[in-house]
Amino acid sequence: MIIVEILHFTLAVFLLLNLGAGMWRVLRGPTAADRMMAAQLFGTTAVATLLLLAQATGTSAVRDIALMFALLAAISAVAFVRLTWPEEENKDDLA
Amino acid sequence: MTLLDYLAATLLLAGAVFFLAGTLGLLRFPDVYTRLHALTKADNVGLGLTVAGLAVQAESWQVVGKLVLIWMLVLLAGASVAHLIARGALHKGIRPWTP
Amino acid sequence: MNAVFLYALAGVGLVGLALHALIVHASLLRKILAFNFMGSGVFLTMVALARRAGGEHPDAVPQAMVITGIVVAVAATALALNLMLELGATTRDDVLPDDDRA
Amino acid sequence: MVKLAFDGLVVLLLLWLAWQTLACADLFKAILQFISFSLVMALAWVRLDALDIALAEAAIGAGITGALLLAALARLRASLDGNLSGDGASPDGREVLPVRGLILAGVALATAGLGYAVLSLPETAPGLSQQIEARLGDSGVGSRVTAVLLNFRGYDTLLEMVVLMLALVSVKTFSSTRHAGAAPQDVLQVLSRVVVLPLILVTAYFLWAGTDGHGGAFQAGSVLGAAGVLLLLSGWRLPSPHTGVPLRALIAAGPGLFVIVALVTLLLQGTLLTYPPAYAGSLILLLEIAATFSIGATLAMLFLGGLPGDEDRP
Repeated sequence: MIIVEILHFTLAVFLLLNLGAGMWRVLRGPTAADRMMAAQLFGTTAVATLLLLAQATGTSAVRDIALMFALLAAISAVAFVRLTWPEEENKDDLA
Repeated sequence: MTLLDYLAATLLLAGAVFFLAGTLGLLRFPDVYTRLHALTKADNVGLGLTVAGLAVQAESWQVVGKLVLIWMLVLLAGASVAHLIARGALHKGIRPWTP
Repeated sequence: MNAVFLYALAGVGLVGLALHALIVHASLLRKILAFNFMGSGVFLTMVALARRAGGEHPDAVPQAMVITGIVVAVAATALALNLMLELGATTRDDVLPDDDRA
Repeated sequence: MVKLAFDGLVVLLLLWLAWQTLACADLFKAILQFISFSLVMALAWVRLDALDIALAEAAIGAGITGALLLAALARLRASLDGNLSGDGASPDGREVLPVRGLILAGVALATAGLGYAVLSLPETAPGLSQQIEARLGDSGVGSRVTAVLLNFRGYDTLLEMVVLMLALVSVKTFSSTRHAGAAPQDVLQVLSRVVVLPLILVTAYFLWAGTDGHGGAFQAGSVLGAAGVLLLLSGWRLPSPHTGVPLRALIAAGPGLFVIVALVTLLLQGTLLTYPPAYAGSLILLLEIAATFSIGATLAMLFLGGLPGDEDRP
């Protein structure tokens, strides 16, 4: 393995560890917004990881997957804000 | 390694540091709003530096264009989501942290 | 053991986890999640084993079947969620009426 | 070495996320972990050289399924009014310990058996890759996966389109809610306007890329469906003149064209979906375009079916 490839894979491992650590916020909350935010960060982390993999393995098509994630990054957060945000914070309605 | 490789490696490492900072902020900051602040740093700067580092090594301008497009889409999503969550949180009566 | 079998065994592990959850949980939404994990496990094992073809290109037949499977799984999930919601609107409960665990 | 560490970490994360999703008390938490699981799953597909699957997983697992589940949870909470058994309660009610132990032992035994079966397989197996390489030239496309999906095993895709349509018909039949637009929030409107155009462009890109590279009708259709989901979430609804026959025609276009092609090839060639090599390329492109629109419209409509309605019909 050439040195650039090792660097990219090491960084990808590091980002995955970051993602694992961020799971703590999803598990702990305390508010639903905190959990959603952490999940949003995972999306960005996955994009960065995919871009690193694409460069390390020389597979240009992997960037398309990162592009897909980037395009759809907002969907679950939007669904959360519009629909699922529970009344645990208070009883106000979303509409 | 050439000078460009060193530059790329530096940018990538700096990007990773911002991802770490984002995660640490997410874990350590006291309330929704400050955590949101930490999160957007990872989104904007962390991914930005990663993209910059990869763009230096990119084999063609098309690849650079795609990288920048991906970054800008993530920026757009991140900014909109941060806004929606912050406004929703205020609306729902989650009070900002005061030291 | 190489990465192919690592991923194939992970798929088996997912099927096991999901099977257990499918049996012990009464909540229908959780059963639907378990059903999705079981699908993912099967897909992962299939595609990992397809990688054994070696060379530049993995066996494309399992890959094509998994793509079909992912789309069918999302359609089945949508249908299952809808049935669960209609049941919930009728019985005011999110478990099956004959499930005495809830 | 680093690669193996990456693979190991991906596998650990997958199993841990699945475990947490199925075991944690809160359903919202479970859904978020399910979405995160899909993200990691896409990384696993990339490592297994299954880029077409990674694309589908990214669009469906991280996009549409997540939105579907979140919408369903919102409606479930509203209709049960705090009576959610999955929220908070641990799985067991009256079950006694021996029964749970028996279930655990049975599942562990079954899993161990499956693991043994997987490990007893030979290290290398060509599968059908040689047959694919031999006939790829006649298939009309350069992408192996597209060749299998639309040509060699076209009947799979035909039936899959029918399954999608049946799922939508069933959802429509059972659903008791009506849907009208909601007042969109301004940022959301900007977001959806800015993102939907690239989404549609990317749909076309994946449709085109599927011929020789990675992509195809399923991925393109999923992106189109995701665009529809985003528009529906931001309060947009299809104007009423288009919701009747035009929408139904769009949804039926994919399976319809497939059935027509199947019948014509059956009459002319004597076998189902065997294209003459000279026309294979253009036939596949035509089928893929129709399938993309059908899959996109069906997925968006499936999502609409699960959205909270404004009022319940009697």
